Amino acid sequence: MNNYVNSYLESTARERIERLFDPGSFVEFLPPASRVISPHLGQLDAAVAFDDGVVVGRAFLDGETVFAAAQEGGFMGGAVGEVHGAKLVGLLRRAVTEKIGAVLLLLESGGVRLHEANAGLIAVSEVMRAVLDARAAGVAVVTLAGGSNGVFGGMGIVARCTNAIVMSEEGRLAMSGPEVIETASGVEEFDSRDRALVWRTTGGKHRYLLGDCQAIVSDSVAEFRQAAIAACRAQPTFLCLAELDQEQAMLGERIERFGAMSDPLEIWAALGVEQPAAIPMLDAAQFVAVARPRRLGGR
Amino acid sequence: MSAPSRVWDTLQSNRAGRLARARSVLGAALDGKAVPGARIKDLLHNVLECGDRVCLEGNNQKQADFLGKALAGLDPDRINNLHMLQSVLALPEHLDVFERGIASKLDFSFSGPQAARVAKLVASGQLNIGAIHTYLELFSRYFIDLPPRVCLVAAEAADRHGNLYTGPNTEDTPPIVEATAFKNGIVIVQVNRIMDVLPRVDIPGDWVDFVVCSPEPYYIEPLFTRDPALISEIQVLMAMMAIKGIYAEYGVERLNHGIGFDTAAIELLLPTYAESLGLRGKIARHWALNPHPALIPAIEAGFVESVHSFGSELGMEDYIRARPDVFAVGPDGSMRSNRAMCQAAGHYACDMFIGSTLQIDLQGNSSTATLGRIAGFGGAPNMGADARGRRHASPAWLKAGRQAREGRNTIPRGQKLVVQIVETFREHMQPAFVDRLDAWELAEQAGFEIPPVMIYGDDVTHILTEEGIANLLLCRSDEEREQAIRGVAGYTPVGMARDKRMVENLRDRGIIVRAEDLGVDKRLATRDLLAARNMKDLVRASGGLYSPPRRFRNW
Amino acid sequence: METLTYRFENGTRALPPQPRVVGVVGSGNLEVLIESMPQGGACTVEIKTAAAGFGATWQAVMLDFHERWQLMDASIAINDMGATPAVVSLRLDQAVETMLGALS
Amino acid sequence: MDWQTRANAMFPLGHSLTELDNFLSGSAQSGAQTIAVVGTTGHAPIGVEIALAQARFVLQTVREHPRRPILMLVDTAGQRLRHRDEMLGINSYMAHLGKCVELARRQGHKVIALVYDQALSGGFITSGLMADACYALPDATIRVMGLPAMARITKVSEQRLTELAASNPVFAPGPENYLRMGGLQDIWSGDLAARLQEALAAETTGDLRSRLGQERGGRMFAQRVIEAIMADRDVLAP
Repeated sequence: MNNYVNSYLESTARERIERLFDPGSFVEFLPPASRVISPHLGQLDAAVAFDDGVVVGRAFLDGETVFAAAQEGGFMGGAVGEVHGAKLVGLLRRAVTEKIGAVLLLLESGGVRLHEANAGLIAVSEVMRAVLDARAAGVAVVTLAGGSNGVFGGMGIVARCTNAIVMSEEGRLAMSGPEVIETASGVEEFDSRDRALVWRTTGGKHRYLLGDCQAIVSDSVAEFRQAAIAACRAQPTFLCLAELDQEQAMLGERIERFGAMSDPLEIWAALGVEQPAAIPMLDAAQFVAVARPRRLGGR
Repeated sequence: MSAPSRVWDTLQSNRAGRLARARSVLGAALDGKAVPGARIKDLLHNVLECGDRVCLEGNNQKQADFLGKALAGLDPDRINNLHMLQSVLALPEHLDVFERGIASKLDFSFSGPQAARVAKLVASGQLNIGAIHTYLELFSRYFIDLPPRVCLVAAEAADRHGNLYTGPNTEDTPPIVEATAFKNGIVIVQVNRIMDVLPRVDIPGDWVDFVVCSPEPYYIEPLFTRDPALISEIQVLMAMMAIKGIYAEYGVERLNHGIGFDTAAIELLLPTYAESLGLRGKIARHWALNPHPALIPAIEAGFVESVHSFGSELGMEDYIRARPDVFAVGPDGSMRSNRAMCQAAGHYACDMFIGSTLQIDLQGNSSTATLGRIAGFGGAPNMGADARGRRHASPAWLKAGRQAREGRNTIPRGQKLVVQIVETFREHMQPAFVDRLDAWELAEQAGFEIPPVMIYGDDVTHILTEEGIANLLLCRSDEEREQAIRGVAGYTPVGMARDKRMVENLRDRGIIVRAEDLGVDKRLATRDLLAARNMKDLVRASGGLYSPPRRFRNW
Repeated sequence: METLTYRFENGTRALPPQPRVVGVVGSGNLEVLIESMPQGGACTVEIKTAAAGFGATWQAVMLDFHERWQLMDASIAINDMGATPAVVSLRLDQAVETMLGALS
Repeated sequence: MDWQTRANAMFPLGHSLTELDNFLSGSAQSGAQTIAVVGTTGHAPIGVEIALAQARFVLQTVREHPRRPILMLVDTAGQRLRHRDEMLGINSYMAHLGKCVELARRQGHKVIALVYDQALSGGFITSGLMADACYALPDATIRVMGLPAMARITKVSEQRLTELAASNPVFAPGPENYLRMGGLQDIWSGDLAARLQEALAAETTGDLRSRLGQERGGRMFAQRVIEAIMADRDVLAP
C-alpha cells in the first residue's frame, strides 16, 4: 500500500527530486521564490509557473555531489520555453565550471513549447550543445525517463545525447507524439488511441530492446535511484570517433533488419524473443532476464 | 342487424406478406434463414413498410451496427417515416436515418455520445421524440403499446436453425426478440459467425426469421472500464466517507453502483479501507453491476460474493469464466447478462444505489441533461428510485425506512438508499449544485411535457460531497432539506447562500455529517489507499485473466 | 487570466523562513507558493487564475483558510488553472502542513 | 528555389555535389579551400535513412579529411511523421547526427549551416542549429509551426498572434525573428560566394547564441537566466 510514495510516474518533478536524492540534500537554483517565470506566456493569456516547469539544483546522490534537473510534465507537458531551456543550459554549464561529476536529467517533455516556439527550438539546441560540452569536460550526463508525458520532440533528441538513459516501462522516448502523427498522416498510420501500440512503439521495453536506453527499471523512485547511481559512475563520458562509428553501424543495422517491419512485436521476435506478445506483462526484472541477452547494443 | 365481419389476423397476414416478398426477392440467395451480407438492403427494403416501428438493438455496450448502417443506407423514397425504438443512440448512423428521412419518430432511453446531434435534429423537425424512458420502461412498452414490427438485433453466433448464442453480451436481446416475435413481427439478426453447434442457446431459433453474418464483428464499447490512474485524492476522500458514513452505517449488503470514477474509487477502497474497518462480509456482498474491472480487487479479497450483470465488459471474459461462483455463467462457462432482468433486480433486490450526476437542485432532483444536449437516462432512474412495490425486509432497507418515518404516525416500512455522490464543482469549475436544473430549459426548448430529471429529489436519501454527507431521510421540512443540501454544496453559489446557523444545527442533529464527524482521517485520503492505482494493477490482481482493451493500456 | 488579491489582518501563527511550493500548474490544478515575509502581521494572497469570474468563491475559500490557520506575516502566491475549491483547500493545507512540519 | 542554382552561386569555382533521394553531399571549392557539403533538398522530411546518411558523410569527412570545413545546406519539412520512424527510434538517428556534428567540431572542423530554403522544427535542431554558426537566405522559411495552427492550439486568435508577432519574435515564423533571437548568425544577401568565404573565416568560440539574442534584443531572458545560475544568484541581472 505504500507504493504510491515510491511511484516515479505519479510523483511531481519536485517529489521526484526529493525522493531520488539523499534526503534533504537538494539545493535549488533560481527557486520558485525567485519568480523567474516565462516572459511570453502572459501575453498569450496562458498560466505561468514560478519555476517555468523545471526544477534545477545541486544534490547528493549516494554521498556524491551531483547536479539535477527535473521537468514538470504537468505544466504545459514539460515543454521547453526560453526560461525553462536556459535553466537547463545554465545548470549544465555550471556543472562544467564547478567540475561536478554528474548531471541527472529527470526528463518529461513534449518538446518545444509552442507559445514561445522559436525560443524553445533554439533553447533545445542549446541544451544539446551544453550536454555535449559537459560530456566533453568529463561530466556524466544521465537521463531518467519515467514520467507519464514521455520524452518527446527535441528533448527526445537531447536524451539520446546524454551518456545513458534509464527508463521505466511506462516511460516513453520518441520524437513525434502519436497524436501529431495521426493528425498529419492519418489514423491508419498511427492510431494514437491504441495505447498498447503507442507503448510498444515508444515505451521503455522497446527502447531497451533496441538499445536506445541502457537500463530499465520498474516504476519506482528507489529503483530509478539505484540505476542512476550506477549510471553516474560509468566512464568515459566523452564522444569519440570509434563510438560514433559503432553507433552508425548499429543504427544502420536497425534499418536493415527491421526497416521492413510494421509492428514492434515483429522486431522483438526477430531479436529472438520467443513470446513477444508476453513481453508487455513481464515485470522489469523478468523482462531484463529475457531481453538483456537479445537486445541490440547490449552491455 | 349484421355487423361487418371483423378480420382478426391482420398481423399474421401482414407478416406472411413480408416474408413472401423477402423470399421472392432473395430467391436462391436465401439459405434457410441465412441471408448473404451483400443482400441486406434487398431484405430490408422488402420486409420493412413505411411507418413501421423498428427496434434497432443498440445499447451502451453492444451494437447491431451492420444492420444499423444498412438501415441508414436504404432508399428514403421506398422506406420512410419509420418509428425507431432504441435503448441507446450511440453511433452516427443511428441519427443518419433521421437526417436521410428514413425515420421520423423516436422512442429511446439514452443518447450520450450523440446527444448534441439529437437536439439539433429535434430543433430542425427531422426527429420527433415520443418519450425518453428508462431502460425497463422502454422494454415494458415493447410489450404493451410499442411492439416492434421489425427488430434488428445482434448476436455472437447462430446455427442453421436460427438459434442464437448471444454470449456474455446478451444484454437487451431477449426482451426485444420476445416482444417482436410474439406479436407477429419480423426478427432479423446480425451474427459474427454461423456455427454448426452453438456453445449454448440463448434465443430459440423459431423466434428468429433472418440471420445475416456481418463482415465485421459487432461493435462493443468498453463503457464501464475506469482507469484507476485517473482517480483523484478528492474522490478517495469521498469514497472513504461513503464507506464509513453509509455502507457501514446501514450495513448495505446488496447494491448497485453507477458508472463514474467516484464509485470506482469506492470499489477500489473495499479491500483496503473497508477491510481495515473490519467490514468484509458485512457490506457490499451482492451486486447488480456490470463486470467492472475496478471490482476485481474486491472480488479477489473476498468482499464480493455475487454479481449479476446488465451486460458484459470487454476484456473481462476470461476472468468471469474463472470466477463462476461470483458471476452468472451458462453451461458453456461464459457469462450470461440480461439488461432487463438486471434492471429489475437492481430496482427490487438492492438496498442501495449510489451514483454520480451533473446537476442537483435544492429539492435534491438530479439531472444529467445540459443545454443543447438531449442525453436521456439509461438505467440510473430504475436503480435510483425507491421500489415502492418492495415487500421483503433487510436491515439496511428497514433502517432507512425508520429514519424517514421516525416521529410520524405511519405503518413501518423500509426505503431504498439512493445516494448521489458528487464533487461540488465538476471540471472547468462547473457547479454541481444549482438553483434550477438545465433540464427545465431543455424541456422548454424541445417541447417536452416534463423536464428530464434523472433521479427525483423525493427518492434521493443522501447527497455526498467532499464537504460532507447530507442525510435527507432525517429532514422533516422542505426548508431543512434545502439547508441540508446547501450545507454540503461547498463553495458553489448554492452552498455559499446557506443559513450558517441552521446548517450547524443540522450538523448537531447528524443530518449533515463531515469527514471529521465520521472519524475519517483526511490525511489517509491519498491514492495510496487504492487497491489498484492503474490498469496494470488490475491485470495483476486478476492473476493475468483480465485483458484490458488496447486503449486502456500503457504497456 | 484574472488576478485576485486578498489581505487578512492580525494573524497569529508565524511560518519558518524557508519558502514552500506545492502543486503543479496543470489543468484543474494549481501551484501554491508560501513565503514568510514581514506584512505587519497580515497574510496576503495573490491569485492568478485561468478561470475568470470566481472572485466570490476564491474569497470564501481564502477566508476559511485564514480562519483555519491564522497565518501572520505570510505571503501566498497562487498560479491556478481552474482547480476546484476542494483541490485549492487541499493544496493550501498541504503547503502549510509541510512548512509547519518542517518547524518541528 | 532549386539547390543547383544556389550551389552555382555559392561555389563559382566548382563543386561535385550530388543528390540522391533528397540527400545532398559532396565537396566544393570556396576560395582557396575545399569544403565538405552535406544537406537535404526538396523540403525533405527527415526520416531515419536521411539522418543516418548525413551522419555517415560527416563521420567520413572526419576520418578522411581532417579539419576540412563542413557546410550544411538546410531544406527540410521537419522530422518525418511516420510510425515506422518512431518505431525505429528516429530521435536516436537525429541525436546521432547531432553528435557526429559535435565530434567534427571538436576535431577541428569548422561547421556552418545555411538555410537556403526551408527549416522546420525537428529537422532543423540537429542540422542548422548544431553548426558553429547558422545562416539563412532572406527568403528562407524558418518555423516550428505556422500561426493558424498555433492559434488553434493556444486558443489565441490568429489576428492577435499576428499583432503580437510584430513586436515579439518569440513565436512567429521567419529568418528575421531567428536572427533577433540569436538562432541565426546572419542573413546572407548579395554575393553568396563572398558571404560563404566570410563565414568560413569568422572566429567562433562556443555557443554564444543566448548572448547574441540578448544583444539583438530578441531574447531578453535566456542569457540572464544562464548567468544567474552560473553565478549562483537568485535574481536575474536587470
